[in-house]
Amino acid sequence: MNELLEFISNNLELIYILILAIFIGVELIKNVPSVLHTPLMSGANALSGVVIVGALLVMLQANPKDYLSLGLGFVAVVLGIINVIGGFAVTDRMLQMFKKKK
Amino acid sequence: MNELLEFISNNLELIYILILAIFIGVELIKNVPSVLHTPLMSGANALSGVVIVGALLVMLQANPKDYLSLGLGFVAVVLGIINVIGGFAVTDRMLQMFKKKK
Amino acid sequence: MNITLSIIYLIATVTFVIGLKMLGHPETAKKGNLIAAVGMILAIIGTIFLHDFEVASINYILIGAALLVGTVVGWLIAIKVEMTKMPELVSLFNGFGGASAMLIGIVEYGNKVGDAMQTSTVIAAIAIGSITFTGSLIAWAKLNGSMKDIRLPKYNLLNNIVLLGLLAFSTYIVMMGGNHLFLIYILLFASLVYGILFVIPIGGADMPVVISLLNSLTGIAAAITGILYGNMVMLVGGILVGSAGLILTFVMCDAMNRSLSNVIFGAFGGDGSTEGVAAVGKTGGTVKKTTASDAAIMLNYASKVVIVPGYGLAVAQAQHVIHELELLLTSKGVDVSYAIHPVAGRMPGHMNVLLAESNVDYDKLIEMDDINPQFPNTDVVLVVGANDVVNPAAHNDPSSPIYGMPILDVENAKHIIINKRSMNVGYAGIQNELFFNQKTSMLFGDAKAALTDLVSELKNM
Amino acid sequence: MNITLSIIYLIATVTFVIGLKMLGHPETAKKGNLIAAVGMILAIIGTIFLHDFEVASINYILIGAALLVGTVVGWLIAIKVEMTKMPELVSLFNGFGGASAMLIGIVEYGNKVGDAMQTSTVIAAIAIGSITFTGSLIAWAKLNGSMKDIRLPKYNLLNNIVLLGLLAFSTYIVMMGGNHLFLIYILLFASLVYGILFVIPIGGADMPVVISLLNSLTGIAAAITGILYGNMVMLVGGILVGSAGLILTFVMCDAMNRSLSNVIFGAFGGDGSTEGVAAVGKTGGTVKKTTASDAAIMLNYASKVVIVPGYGLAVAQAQHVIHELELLLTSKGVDVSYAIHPVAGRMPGHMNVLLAESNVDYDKLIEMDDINPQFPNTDVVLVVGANDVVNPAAHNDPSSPIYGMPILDVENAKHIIINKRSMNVGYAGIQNELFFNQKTSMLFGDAKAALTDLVSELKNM
Amino acid sequence: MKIGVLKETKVGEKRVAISPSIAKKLIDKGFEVLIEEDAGSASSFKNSDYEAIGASVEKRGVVFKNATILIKINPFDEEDLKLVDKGHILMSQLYHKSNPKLIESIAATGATAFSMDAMPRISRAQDMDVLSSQSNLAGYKAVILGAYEMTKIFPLMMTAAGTITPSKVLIYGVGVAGLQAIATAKRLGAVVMATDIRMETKEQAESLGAKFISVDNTGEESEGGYAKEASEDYARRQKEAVNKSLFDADLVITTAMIPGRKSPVLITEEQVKQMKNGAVIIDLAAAQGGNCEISEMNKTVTKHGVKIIGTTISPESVSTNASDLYAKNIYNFIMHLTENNEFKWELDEEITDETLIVQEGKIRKN
Amino acid sequence: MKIGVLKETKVGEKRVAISPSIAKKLIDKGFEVLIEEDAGSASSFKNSDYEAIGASVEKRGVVFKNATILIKINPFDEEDLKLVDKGHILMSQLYHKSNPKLIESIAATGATAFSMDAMPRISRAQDMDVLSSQSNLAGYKAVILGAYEMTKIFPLMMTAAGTITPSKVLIYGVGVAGLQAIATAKRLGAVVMATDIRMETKEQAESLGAKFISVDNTGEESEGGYAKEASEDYARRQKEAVNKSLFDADLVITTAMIPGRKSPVLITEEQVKQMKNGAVIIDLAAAQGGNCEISEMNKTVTKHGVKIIGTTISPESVSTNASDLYAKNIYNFIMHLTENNEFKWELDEEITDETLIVQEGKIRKN
Ligand SMILES: NC(=O)c1ccc[n+]([C@@H]2O[C@H](COP(=O)([O-])OP(=O)(O)OC[C@H]3O[C@@H](n4cnc5c(N)ncnc54)[C@H](OP(=O)(O)O)[C@@H]3O)[C@@H](O)[C@H]2O)c1
Ligand SMILES: NC(=O)c1ccc[n+]([C@@H]2O[C@H](COP(=O)([O-])OP(=O)(O)OC[C@H]3O[C@@H](n4cnc5c(N)ncnc54)[C@H](OP(=O)(O)O)[C@@H]3O)[C@@H](O)[C@H]2O)c1
Ligand SMILES: NC(=O)c1ccc[n+]([C@@H]2O[C@H](COP(=O)([O-])OP(=O)(O)OC[C@H]3O[C@@H](n4cnc5c(N)ncnc54)[C@H](O)[C@@H]3O)[C@@H](O)[C@H]2O)c1
Ligand SMILES: NC(=O)c1ccc[n+]([C@@H]2O[C@H](COP(=O)([O-])OP(=O)(O)OC[C@H]3O[C@@H](n4cnc5c(N)ncnc54)[C@H](O)[C@@H]3O)[C@@H](O)[C@H]2O)c1
Repeated sequence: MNELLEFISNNLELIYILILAIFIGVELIKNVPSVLHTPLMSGANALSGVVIVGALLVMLQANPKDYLSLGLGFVAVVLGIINVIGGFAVTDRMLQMFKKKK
Repeated sequence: MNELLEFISNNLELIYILILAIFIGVELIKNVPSVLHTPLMSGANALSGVVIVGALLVMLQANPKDYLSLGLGFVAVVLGIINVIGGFAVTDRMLQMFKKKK
Repeated sequence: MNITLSIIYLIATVTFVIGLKMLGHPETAKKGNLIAAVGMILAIIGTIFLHDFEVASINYILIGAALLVGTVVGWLIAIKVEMTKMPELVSLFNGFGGASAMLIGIVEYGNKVGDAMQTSTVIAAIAIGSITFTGSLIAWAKLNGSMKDIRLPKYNLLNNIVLLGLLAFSTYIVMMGGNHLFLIYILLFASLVYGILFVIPIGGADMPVVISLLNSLTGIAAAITGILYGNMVMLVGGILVGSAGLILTFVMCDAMNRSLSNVIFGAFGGDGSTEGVAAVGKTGGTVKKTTASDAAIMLNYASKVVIVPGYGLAVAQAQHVIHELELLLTSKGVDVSYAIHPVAGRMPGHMNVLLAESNVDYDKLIEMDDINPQFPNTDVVLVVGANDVVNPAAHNDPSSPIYGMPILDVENAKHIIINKRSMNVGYAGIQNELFFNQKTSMLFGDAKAALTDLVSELKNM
Repeated sequence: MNITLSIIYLIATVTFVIGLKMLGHPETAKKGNLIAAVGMILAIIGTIFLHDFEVASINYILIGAALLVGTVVGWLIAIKVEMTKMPELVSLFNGFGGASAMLIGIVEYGNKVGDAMQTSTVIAAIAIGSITFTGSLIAWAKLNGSMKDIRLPKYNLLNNIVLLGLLAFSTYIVMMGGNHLFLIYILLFASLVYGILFVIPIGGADMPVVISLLNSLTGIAAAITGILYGNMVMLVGGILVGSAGLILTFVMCDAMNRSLSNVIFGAFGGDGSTEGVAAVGKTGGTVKKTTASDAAIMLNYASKVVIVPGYGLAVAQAQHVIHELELLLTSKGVDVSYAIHPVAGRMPGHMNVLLAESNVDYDKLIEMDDINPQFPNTDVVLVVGANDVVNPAAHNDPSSPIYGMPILDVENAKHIIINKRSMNVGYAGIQNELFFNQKTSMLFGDAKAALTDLVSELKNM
Repeated sequence: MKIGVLKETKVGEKRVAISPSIAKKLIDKGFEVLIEEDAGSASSFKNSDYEAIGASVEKRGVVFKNATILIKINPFDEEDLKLVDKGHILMSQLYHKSNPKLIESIAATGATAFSMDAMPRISRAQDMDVLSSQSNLAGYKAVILGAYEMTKIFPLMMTAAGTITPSKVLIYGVGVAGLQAIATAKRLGAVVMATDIRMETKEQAESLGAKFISVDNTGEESEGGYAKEASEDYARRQKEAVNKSLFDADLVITTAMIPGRKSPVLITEEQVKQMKNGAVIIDLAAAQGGNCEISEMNKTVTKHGVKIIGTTISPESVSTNASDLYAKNIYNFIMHLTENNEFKWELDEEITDETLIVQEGKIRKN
Repeated sequence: MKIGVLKETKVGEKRVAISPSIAKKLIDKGFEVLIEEDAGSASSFKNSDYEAIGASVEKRGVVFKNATILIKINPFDEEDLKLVDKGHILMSQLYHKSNPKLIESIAATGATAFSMDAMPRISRAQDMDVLSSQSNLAGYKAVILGAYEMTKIFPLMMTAAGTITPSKVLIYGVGVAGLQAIATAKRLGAVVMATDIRMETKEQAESLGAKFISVDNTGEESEGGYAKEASEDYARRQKEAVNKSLFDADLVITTAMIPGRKSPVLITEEQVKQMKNGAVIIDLAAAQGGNCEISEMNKTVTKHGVKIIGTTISPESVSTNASDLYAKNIYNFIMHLTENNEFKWELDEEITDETLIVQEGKIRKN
């Protein structure tokens, strides 16, 4: 408990950011027309690929001899970038159908 | 310029908070029906009375001999609390008209 | 800082966000206001008791006194004021908030000198606080009626010069560094003056927009003082108000079909102001426009609504939509009926044919003689494409060609919403004083389109 | 951290918020996606080049290789996949994101041991990452059709026990402190298993909801790794996805008129599942349900739509709404007509009376013999409350009482949407194979309500 | 004051000038009401209905003798005038412009006479305007009559035994009767077209679902809500514009009138020849010469395969409602002219001025 | 094969069994069509219309002599049968259940006869079902007739001269005719009420905007889409439920029939006495005895202030459409019975079986 309190008081701003981000996420999505649910899900999925930044940090920081870290990092980067690139591309394709008719 | 950059990098989280709060403010208000404009303005006005916290801090931290600070602080607190209490009360009265039918 | 206080501030911030959000919906607005108020009181109490520096008891006593005085005064004013005087009151309160920020800035200037960043923060607090202070007071006086609009040529230019001067001067103070209390007083004075200059030329009808803008500024001032103290609740709360207030300002301009710059600068020089000028009735009244969403709220919260259809309903072929509207309102517990004037439309029974087509229940159609006594306890009358049949000239104006014709006395209802496309006249070719009535709001547009909008607004409520 | 990188992250975060926001409106969605993508790429490039630690060139080469491989693979899959397979692809990608978080957690566990807070962060990343990984794979397989729903008794209980065990075990690891790689592998394994257990029993039709939920979890995993590195873009981006995904999940449940717990737990125990079970046709086909929004999209993006009204339209008194729908589609450039079967309804000319009441243009009503040749180039047929008149048994089944009756050959159209309240039979009392047709989607509900929903969905597009 | 209600004597007329409900209102206002025996029976009002509300049912002679105000729908005729004397105030439709002889006869009796059809077309006179109230019903009934006479049905019907195409109805003259005819035909599912010399009727016709056939009418004007006589040039242009619809029509209803003049001929025999076999024309203007060359008043002529019905009897045929409305108009008119049961009219007031044709034997208008 | 179309001889009948457009379709299929002179003239089909599409217009004797198939609408009568011989195939409505004598006469000629009114009520026979196609028009025209005969108008109308309340229309029997009557009356703005012994008609009536008066019908049943005779108990319950509406009605249309039997009496004279003065009853079941005690076939009886019209003439009065639909039914029937212009019927097929009453002089059904 104490540790938690300490963590909070050390990371107060982080917590504000957290809470505010949650509010924004909620506000942004709340009134979305249901036709957009799937593309939105897909877009959000691509965004969650931001985890790639972590994977990159793993690889950047890894000792070149630490094959395990490098290997796992490699896989993490591959998977992460697939998530990002594939995610945005698929979303884009889904949204083709919202092209206006002439 | 440098000072600004430094300030930013020192207060990065603050800036995130700032930006996120701006987004939230915008999102919250964007689609408000226009009958609510006045009460909303009034409510927001009450909220801006949060400046009272600063006024209280002035008074709390003031040297009891520092009559100027105490005096100005006193006025600031009075004005601030009028803003807060009056603001919320007036808003509440305005909102009377949205009472649900039985 | 005290961890409990941090958490209290956090909670207060959350209540602000939630409260503001709830204020945006008619059903939750009241509760939202309350929630934000609770958060605010928490923050105030927390600030007083949960700090970690020593405080002399005299300070406490003074704080107590200040709070007591302010609370009583604020409460009394808020409770006593007439409903119609509320907007100006908001402006007054807002000015007080600004003044508070200004005072804090003045006090803190001494403590923060040296650090350029902190100095600029203090200066911003003082400048913005002062501008909102005097600006709000002027707005209050204008709404009050105790001050008239003043329009001078080249005002625009003058004003901008003052503003630029203010900015330059502030930068200068920051650059200089060191303690220059005298300069600060000059800045203070200039800001107070600018606040006055800024609001004076703006038209009375535009005041709500200005108040909202000033309100947003107060929020920013609060946020700035928040930065000064590294105080999160002030920062986030202030920014929230700042951004929400700014957006609200734009939204309000939008609802009035004007741009913000038009509101602020349009007033100058006397040229750009025509578009906002409403038609003026014989008795000197002006026309009040309304929007679908406002009209929808009025209807939604009414107990009894009477619809008055006229020839325009037939022209627009809006019979199906009006029936939909009727059903929707009925399903929301509103008592809805149609008032059928004997000569509405262009042939005997025109409205009957029309409404029968959309299957409106015959029982809902009430004859003129039966409905007229019901208007005094009707909350809202919705007039759709009718004109002559609700023209009070038939009662009041012996020179009018319709003088002596019985009409639907919609004037007796509490609110009147009139939908037509323009201020054009009807069959009899005469203007209608009803449109200029205090109780009347005009919902301009083709009946079918306007009613469709109304229906979708209502569905969202 | 490098100040430029900080600012890049800040910008990326802003693009995420803006992108997500724009994704919420049909007109801006495409652009929003692009904006977010640009931000993401900025963040990636920034991360690689703007750090402040030394990196061996081998690492750079590996990073380049990994990015290249992943980009090519991701791009190709995304471009090649059939339109109908997209949702499962999203699930697959999501699984990859989860796996990435999991791997990062595993690598970092070693570095972060000791600090309880950090350990718990790592553990959370591993657990959540793994669950989303396997969960998404299962969802993918199910949508793929390569895995059937499995329903076991007491599954619910079992599942919850595993979850609780997982939580307890995680707490235990954190409490213990120190480096226990072995325990981490157990945790990893258990999480992977739980991901499988979690998704396996959920019905195929509910998969989109589950994917959205898993997506939200991936976001949270990303945020947690963000905390680990004190990396703002990961933190805010992840949280955004987490909260947006969660809300989206609820919204989707709402649109299906179900609660989340009903989706997740409803499937267990084999009792609450009847509602989801579709009727099975003679030929063994199953009924495909659709929602108003999906139907609306189909209609909106069709070039030619034929409406087939039947007795149900009259029962529901939905003539006005169907006319509104027709006008709306026409205004969107769709070519709409009505196919009138000679015995639709319960009296000769029943549909004519009905549609004349709502002022449908006579020219839009096409006789059976004239419309039948048009079905092959009709994109969507919307059957409203008709049954016998579109029953192919009239052609195919000599034992049927309607054998030999001419029908509307809607089967020849590209898509068929059928609105009725249930799987009940029509006048002739016989089941209709059309409902089980591959091309058919059933839009269940009272015609008036269903069409009203359709209209409002269409209006939002 | 005593009000006498006479039984209509015109052939085919079924209406009565005062219905029981209005008689009651008059009595409530303090008037005495005398009804000629059986005056209401063709409008389904029995003598007993009148007695029940306090009116007295009397023989013809008694009514003339006792009543001051005498009320009819159709013009007073020579038979009536024999019993009229100086003290009487007559109210009925007189068509004074086309009936100068009748007006002179009335003047000769020394009585006072109001003509209901001279009511000015102003907003506040609308509730006394019998032309409006009766034309309205005429428009409705003309369509019913047409539907009855036709060998086709109105609506589109797609049935197992084939599709019946909707009937095409063409309306000439979009006045009160024309508008109601449009509405009624449209309700029954016909495809309705309409034309009028006054361009402002386009919007009105369309507001009831008709297609309007516009004829460029530069040079033609209307006055006081009524149409003026059209030029020959206009007539030609009109034929060109309308012919296509006319030759395709299943039912044609003509209502074009110009007050106090012969109605314009809008359909010549030449045009009738080209119309569809089995078509029906209902000429509501027949009494004033007719809009169709062939039509004869109160006759059904079949020529060139077209049935042409000349009639004004339409309002009579819905006599119950028609009587009710006429009675209400009269009631409002009496209320307008009286104060506390006594006449108190101002000759410079428009309504009184326009309708008062003969004042105590003096002819005021012709 | 030669098809002969006879002119109807029944009084008041205006229809013709084959219209020009259908004659053309038959000719296109390879049949020859002979039309008796002037057969179509009352339905606005001229002889020249038939000739134009390739049919030959002949004198009566020639038609009988040359044609194999003879088509009529009304039953063949003694006059016709004199000219019929062994080789003829007759098609018309025969009402064989109520006409055993006629059937015997036909059998005596040795001819073959199909009865159109014996068509089974199954989905695939709908396009040959003349009862449906004609009842449908009857329902429409009954309302038009009612509107024509009434002294009131149908719709609610709020006018300067007062408000006209909507007419109340009550429909007995919600079969094909009843439904169309509901739809038509509703279109015209009446307040419509309806009742039927078959409970499934409630939803149908309501789908057209009528209020349904439910009578608890436990114990009553229907078969093959038709109603069975009702019990006395039901009749009593029905009266109780409906009386209030009946006594308030301005127009009553009765369509209740039970195939092959006398129609049930639904409105007694006692009830008529309590009806509104001026009300109208249209009894479409009059031919089978009538649903109203007072009604007489093809007569208008006015009794107790109520006008009671006994008629089946309604479809005839829209003869153009009625002929078209009848013709289409016959066409579909002939198509059903023939293959490459030759008869090829299977006696175990339901439609053929049910409609083939006399086969080469042998009576199959009665
Ligand atoms: N009932 C009868 O028998 C009869 C016969 C002849 C004359 N009149 C006369 O007609 C008048 C009837 O009165 P009323 O109040 O029904 O009509 P009105 O006085 O003619 O007014 C109709 C109003 O509807 C508006 N309008 C027209 N089209 C519209 C549309 N598409 N959407 C929205 N509004 C539309 C017009 O204003 P905007 O142009 O600004 O939209 C107009 O001012 C009376 O003066 C009566 O005496 C009646
Ligand atoms: N036209 C004529 O003259 C006539 C006369 C007599 C009989 N018929 C017969 O009637 C049939 C007509 O075919 P049809 O396709 O029009 O009708 P149908 O085959 O009777 O089917 C109507 C369908 O509408 C659905 N429905 C009922 N109420 C509804 C509501 N409120 N909202 C949505 N759907 C509703 C019903 O399914 P749910 O219950 O699942 O909603 C039903 O399956 C034919 O068999 C024809 O032979 C026609
Ligand atoms: N405001 C009022 O008090 C009031 C009351 C009643 C009627 N009105 C108005 O008065 C007008 C006349 O009504 P009415 O029905 O008694 O008119 P009407 O009976 O005199 O004529 C019927 C119609 O025929 C048209 N017509 C005349 N000559 C024509 C020609 N050559 N070709 C085509 N059309 C021709 C007229 O324009 C008119 O619309 C209407 O517009 C009506 O709305 C006003
Ligand atoms: N599917 C098909 O092929 C087809 C074709 C035509 C008609 N039909 C159906 O057959 C049914 C009968 O049609 P119809 O119009 O020829 O019937 P009908 O003319 O024999 O009778 C008319 C109506 O009177 C009702 N009736 C009988 N006795 C009554 C009583 N005592 N009180 C009240 N009502 C009574 C009947 O129920 C029927 O609805 C209808 O439901 C119709 O839809 C089906």
